Amino acid sequence: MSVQATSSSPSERIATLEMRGIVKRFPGVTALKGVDFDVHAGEIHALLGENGAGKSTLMKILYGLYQQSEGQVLINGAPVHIGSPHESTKRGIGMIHQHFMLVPSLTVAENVALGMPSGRGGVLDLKKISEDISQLSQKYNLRIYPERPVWQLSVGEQQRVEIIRALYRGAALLILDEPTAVLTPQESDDLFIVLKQMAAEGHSIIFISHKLHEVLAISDRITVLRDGARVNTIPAAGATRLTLAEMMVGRPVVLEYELPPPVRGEARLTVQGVSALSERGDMGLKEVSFTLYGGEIVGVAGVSGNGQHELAEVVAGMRPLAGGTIHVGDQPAGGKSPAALRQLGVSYIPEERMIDGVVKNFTVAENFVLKDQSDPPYALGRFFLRPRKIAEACRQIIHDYEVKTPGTDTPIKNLSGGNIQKVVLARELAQQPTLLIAAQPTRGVDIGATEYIHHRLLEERAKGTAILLISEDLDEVMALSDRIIVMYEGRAVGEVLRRDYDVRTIGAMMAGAGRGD
Amino acid sequence: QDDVFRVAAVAPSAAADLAFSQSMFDALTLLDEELGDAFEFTFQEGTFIVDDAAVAMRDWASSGEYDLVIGHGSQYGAVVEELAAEFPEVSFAWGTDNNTFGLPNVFAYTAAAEEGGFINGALAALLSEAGNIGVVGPIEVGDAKLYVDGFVSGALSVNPDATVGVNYIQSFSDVPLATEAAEAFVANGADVLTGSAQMVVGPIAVATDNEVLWFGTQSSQAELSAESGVTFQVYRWDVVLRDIIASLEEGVLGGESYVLTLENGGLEIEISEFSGLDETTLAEVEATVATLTEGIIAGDILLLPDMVEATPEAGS
Amino acid sequence: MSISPATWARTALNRLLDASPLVIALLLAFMVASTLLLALNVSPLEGFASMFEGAFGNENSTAETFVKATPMLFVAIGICIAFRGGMTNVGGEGQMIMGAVAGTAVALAAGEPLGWLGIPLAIIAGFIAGALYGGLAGWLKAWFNVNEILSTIMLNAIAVQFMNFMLNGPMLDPTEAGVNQIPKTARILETIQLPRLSLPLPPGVADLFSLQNAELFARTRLHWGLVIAVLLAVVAYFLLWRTTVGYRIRAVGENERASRYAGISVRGHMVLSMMLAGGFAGLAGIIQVLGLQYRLQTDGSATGFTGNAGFNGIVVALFGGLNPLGAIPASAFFGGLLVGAQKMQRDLGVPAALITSINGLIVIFAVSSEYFRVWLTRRRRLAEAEAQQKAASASTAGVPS
Amino acid sequence: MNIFETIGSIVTASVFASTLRLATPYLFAAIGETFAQRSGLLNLGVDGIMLMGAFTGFYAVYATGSLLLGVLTALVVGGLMGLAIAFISVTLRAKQGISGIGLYLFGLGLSELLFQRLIGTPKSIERFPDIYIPVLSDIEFLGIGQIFFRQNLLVYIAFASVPIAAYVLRRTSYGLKIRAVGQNPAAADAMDVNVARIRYSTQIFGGMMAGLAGASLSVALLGVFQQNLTGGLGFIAVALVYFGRWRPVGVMIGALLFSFVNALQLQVGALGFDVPPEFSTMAPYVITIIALAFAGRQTEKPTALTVPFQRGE
Ligand SMILES: Nc1ncnc2c1ncn2[C@@H]1O[C@H](COP(=O)(O)OP(=O)(O)OP(=O)(O)O)[C@@H](O)[C@H]1O
Ligand SMILES: Nc1ncnc2c1ncn2[C@@H]1O[C@H](COP(=O)(O)OP(=O)(O)OP(=O)(O)O)[C@@H](O)[C@H]1O
Ligand SMILES: [Mg+2]
Ligand SMILES: [Mg+2]
Repeated sequence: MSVQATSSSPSERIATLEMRGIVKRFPGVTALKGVDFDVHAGEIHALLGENGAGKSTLMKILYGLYQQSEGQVLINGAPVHIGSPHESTKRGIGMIHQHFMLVPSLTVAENVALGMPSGRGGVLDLKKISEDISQLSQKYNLRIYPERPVWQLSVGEQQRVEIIRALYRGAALLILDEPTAVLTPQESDDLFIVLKQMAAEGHSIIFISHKLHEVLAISDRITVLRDGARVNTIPAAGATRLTLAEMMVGRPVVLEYELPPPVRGEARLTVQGVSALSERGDMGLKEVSFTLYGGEIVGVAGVSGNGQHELAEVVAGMRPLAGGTIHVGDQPAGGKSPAALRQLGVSYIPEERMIDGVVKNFTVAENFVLKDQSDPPYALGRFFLRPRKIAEACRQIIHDYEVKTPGTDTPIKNLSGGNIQKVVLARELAQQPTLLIAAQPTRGVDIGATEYIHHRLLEERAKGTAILLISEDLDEVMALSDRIIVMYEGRAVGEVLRRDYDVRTIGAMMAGAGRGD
Repeated sequence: QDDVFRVAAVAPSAAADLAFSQSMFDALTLLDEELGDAFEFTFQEGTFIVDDAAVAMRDWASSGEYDLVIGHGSQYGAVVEELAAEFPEVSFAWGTDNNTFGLPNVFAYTAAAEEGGFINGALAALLSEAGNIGVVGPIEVGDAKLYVDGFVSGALSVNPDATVGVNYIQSFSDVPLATEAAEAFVANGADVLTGSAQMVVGPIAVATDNEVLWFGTQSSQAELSAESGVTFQVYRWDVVLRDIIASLEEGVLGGESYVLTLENGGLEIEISEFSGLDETTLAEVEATVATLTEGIIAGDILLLPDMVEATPEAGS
Repeated sequence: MSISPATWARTALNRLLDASPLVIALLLAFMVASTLLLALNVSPLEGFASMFEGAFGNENSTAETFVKATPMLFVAIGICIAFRGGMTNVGGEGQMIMGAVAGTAVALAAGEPLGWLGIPLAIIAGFIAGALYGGLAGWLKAWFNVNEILSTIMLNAIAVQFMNFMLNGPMLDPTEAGVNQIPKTARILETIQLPRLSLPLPPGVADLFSLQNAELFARTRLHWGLVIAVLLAVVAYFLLWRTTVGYRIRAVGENERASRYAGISVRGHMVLSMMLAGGFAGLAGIIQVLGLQYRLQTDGSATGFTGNAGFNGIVVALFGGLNPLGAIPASAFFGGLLVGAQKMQRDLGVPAALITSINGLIVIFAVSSEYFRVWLTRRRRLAEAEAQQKAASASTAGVPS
Repeated sequence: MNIFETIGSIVTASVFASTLRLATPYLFAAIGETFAQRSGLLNLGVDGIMLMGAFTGFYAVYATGSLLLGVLTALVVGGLMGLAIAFISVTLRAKQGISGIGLYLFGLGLSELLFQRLIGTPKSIERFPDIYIPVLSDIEFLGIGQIFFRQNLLVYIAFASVPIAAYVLRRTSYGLKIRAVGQNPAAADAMDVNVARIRYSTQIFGGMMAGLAGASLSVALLGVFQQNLTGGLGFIAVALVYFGRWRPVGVMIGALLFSFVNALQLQVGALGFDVPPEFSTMAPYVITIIALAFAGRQTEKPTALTVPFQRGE
């Protein structure tokens, strides 16, 4: 549905779109080395590739955010110049970005209204927009409250806003850069229904994802990029996860894990009736209780915004405790600062790595010692830094964890998300934790790196570390955990043992069906 | 050396500030006009940063080109003290102060601002119908304080029951604040205003607008204050400068301290030619100025009784 | 690995290219200034010659440039630290004043018996007072969320009145009581004054440059404050990049949440960075008294004492790239600009106002030139990327894919 | 005199009237700066623009006798300076704090230079007359008539601009764009908002308002010009934007509070109470800080403030 009045149907506006020989150079890097790509009306075309392969860059060129250094874009056979999002929007191209393009202090409705001509001269007609949003959200089953400010929304909810906004703008061609990274299986399925519906209506869809089964499930064709160049474009029918993964990485990849039976140690984390406030001020986490033992991985599953985020933060000392008790080992740990928890052997991989996990303008080495820069051997007498020792240790982890970086003194923001995550993981594991809280450890990370991170987590488990794995990726949770706690509306609504794992029952519990069990 | 007498001076505010700096600039200009080729002067204005004045004066002193280096502002005292010791062959003058630091090459000059202050105050009390007078001062020091103290004393000598409000606004330059200070006086019933320092341009406008009387000091503000201006105490530094030049020609480089007074003609009471007063009142003003001047010169008048040290009580 | 001459030459050329926009910007600023000068019937050539003469033309003017630079450098060091800690310290003026008031009080109280010991005591007092005053703004920010730009602007005004009160009352020079002169303290004892600074020259050099004295800067106001400031700039650099405290300050400044997550006390380090900033400004204040003015005096305004150093220090710090070491040349440049401008006024009768506005132009043009520097660097790196890619594709051209 | 009478004699209607007058230049400058900051631009050069506005406005009135022309001149000059700083901050992406200080020095110097060359010595002009609003200005009750309805035109305009500014920011699509550009310019850009154009517009507006603030001093309130007439008032205006937490009404409250304490201390001075003048002079600053320390914490700080925007790369 398009709220904006468009005279022609989507398939007339963009029947075919072609990108020819696209080269994009950044200072110091060539991100795209002559890529050909095309999509036509009614098609869902997936774009695959490891982190840094150039997927986002290619799409940003299409959306007018970047200008290609060489190459051509053709719409319906005619070369076009797309100098800005304004021009792409005019031509009917919409994009949902990998990093959300929302203004946190504005409401959902205001975010949607932004940049749209207003019906009443210069004055905003938010009421009408809210109504339209409600209509859209009902039609596509994307639950959202138009009056909520965006900063109060969970990541998943923000994603919904992005989707709704693109729908509202009535794009003929929709680019989705990793739209499902933060969605539950059900939510993803719902989205796929929307996308298929749109394709049937004559829209063109370009879909980027690291989740191979999704790609296989919904796309018509698949293009794989590696290192800035196109490897191939193939029809989805007939492709398999393994062949795709191999095309992307350039070598065979393991996608499923054997979990040896857990060697249960002592209780490492005891959470009793814990509650906490969420950003928007309501009780986001309600009286959750569970115990986590050494040598096991407990997964926390749930639709984004159902309290997992609050749970991770409250246990990690990043959020005030509103009720209940927390013990780490036999030490009371509720309301303790992150520094005090560190003394108790707690490590934390935060969900928002760029906000909580690293200081983006610091170098890789500096980020590596974010927690223990004042301890030996990195400091002399707790006061003088020893840069050489730090660099040495950092080089070691770069080697051990296969971090792709020009050096230890590169600003960490210049690394891809997957590599940043490896640095965070290395830092946390270097603490030799007895309890590890891992929140969304592989969000937006490519297959190669995901595989690596999973491996590391399993190694920790084998060492006897207790791991709380919080993830919105149900596949991941099921692949790694010994038990799964399912969260719904801030409560732990059920616990499922590994032998009882079943996507549909867990999915149903995540959607609220587990209530009152 | 040639016969040209060269003077260099620093002053804190603009040469045309209608107040302190202008009084020196006018004096130098007057001498320049009088002495023609035999006199030259350099004037660095706006040097409210004392260190900048120090640089300037050191530059002049070390160049050896100037017969006299003037630091026109009491904040420059420390600089003069140091430089004069370092450059004994150069003559310095500074004010307003009477301290020559015991150095043979320093002249000090000041103004007995309380004299004109007393006259202005007496006139103010005489002309105020409400017996309510407002004074806007900068900070409570130097010739501003002397002027204000003299003014209060003069006013009370004429009308002991008068309300004389004094507000030091803690700034020489904050025109908006000075303006509101004046407005506050008017709002509280004052029908005569006075003030000192360059920010008085604000209060003057208030006086004009509210048709209350204005008395000024340091320079003539007759044109600016138009009909509201009555009398102005004008500093005639040329009187001091003439004396200093004479000393220098005799080879005396300093050690003397000068005071501008009504007696030596360094202070003049100018009656505004634009004042809107009727003829009888104007005549009365002229007469009062004459008698008081005479009295002060004769030493018959106690200018600053101790009691004015404290701010007078509010009209309760 | 040794560096080939070609690489070296290219690096040197690149450095030059990087500097060129700044040079061009300054030239542009001077061109605009020339137009203004011409409008006032002053020959621009003569004007700028006089300006340079006033800044670095001789021993004395060079010394004055450094004298002017010293307090700005102190303040700028503090500004660098605060900025790195995520705090915008516009309170240099007030902190300077507080440092000067406290330090002078100690210097006066120390008096005869303590001898030269009064110097370190006064300096420490100045640092502490400045630090407390800066820390106050930090505390208001950390615990009450009061924006530090706002609070420091307000605290400046408060400090001025506090100084006026002290100098009119408790600290008034006893010999001045009742004399009604400008508010000032007594002169500090000679034993407590920072010595003047001069450099002995090797024999013959003085003659070569026809200097008056065998010691450079002998008859000038240059004092040891400059040396202290430069040393402390190095110390501050070391503190920021080589110590754990500096690391934590920078981490808090860059990312509060990540710092909290890493166990760093965010509030504590906010206050600490403001305390250090205030402390350095306090040093600027007390050093002005001990090294230059020998007494604290004011005309009732902040500038009357600080000479705007608390404010100019911000510009110096930003010009120095928010790096204490960069602040050293930046302070000399600005010192020269300010001192040279005064000379132009004296020699050519150029109004002080014109000079103020020219200084403004120079600041504007110089910061704007950063754009062209970034542009140049970017273009160069793009060219490199292109060359690399071409080379890579050439080498794989023969291989069938 | 009992305590109530004392308070009554101090807190008079004229104090409130004076409060409104004192607040006027702050309001103009701070409302303009609020727009600029909301879009992500910090202009520390407000005081420089105010000085140029004050002088040029004054000069236009002095030369032509037309008050309207004075105000228009100040608006144009302020707008041009806003344009200049926008070019520097938006197009050249220069460091904003420092370029603002440059602009301040430029305005400070140039206004004084022009004053010296064109006028020379302080002169006064006919200033904006107080407008007595019929009927309302006669209200005796609590001095309401005197306080609110006997002010000059610019005072009325300044206070009227507050709700208008609030409305524009909150309820119009232009305001929405401003807020978006100041919070997340990349998002705004992706949504087809021209970040540069919005920032230029707010900065030009900010400049015009600063120019008007200057004119409100020289043409409306004081009727004179002098070098550095504003005495750093523009910096306080910038501080008030932070005080008001980027909301026009908050800014107004800050301006009123600051001006009220100032008016009060002048009144205390006028009545001759024995308070050390240093302490009464520092009062407005102390109270502003304390008020903010105890004010609510919710803030809409534009997160992109001082961060230049460059698409993508
Ligand atoms: N703004 C930029 N400046 C410099 N280099 C960049 C920039 N953006 C991207 N690159 C370079 O382009 C390459 C491709 O990046 P891109 O974001 O397109 O990867 P991607 O395929 O989207 O990866 P991911 O799976 O992580 O999203 C990166 O390796 C990086 O080196
Ligand atoms: N300013 C920059 N300079 C150099 N490279 C950059 C810059 N900004 C981004 N990049 C590069 O762009 C690539 C993609 O950046 P982006 O922020 O999209 O990473 P990401 O999507 O979080 O990575 P991942 O998909 O692994 O999570 C990264 O590989 C990074 O190297
Ligand atoms: Mg990407
Ligand atoms: Mg990614």
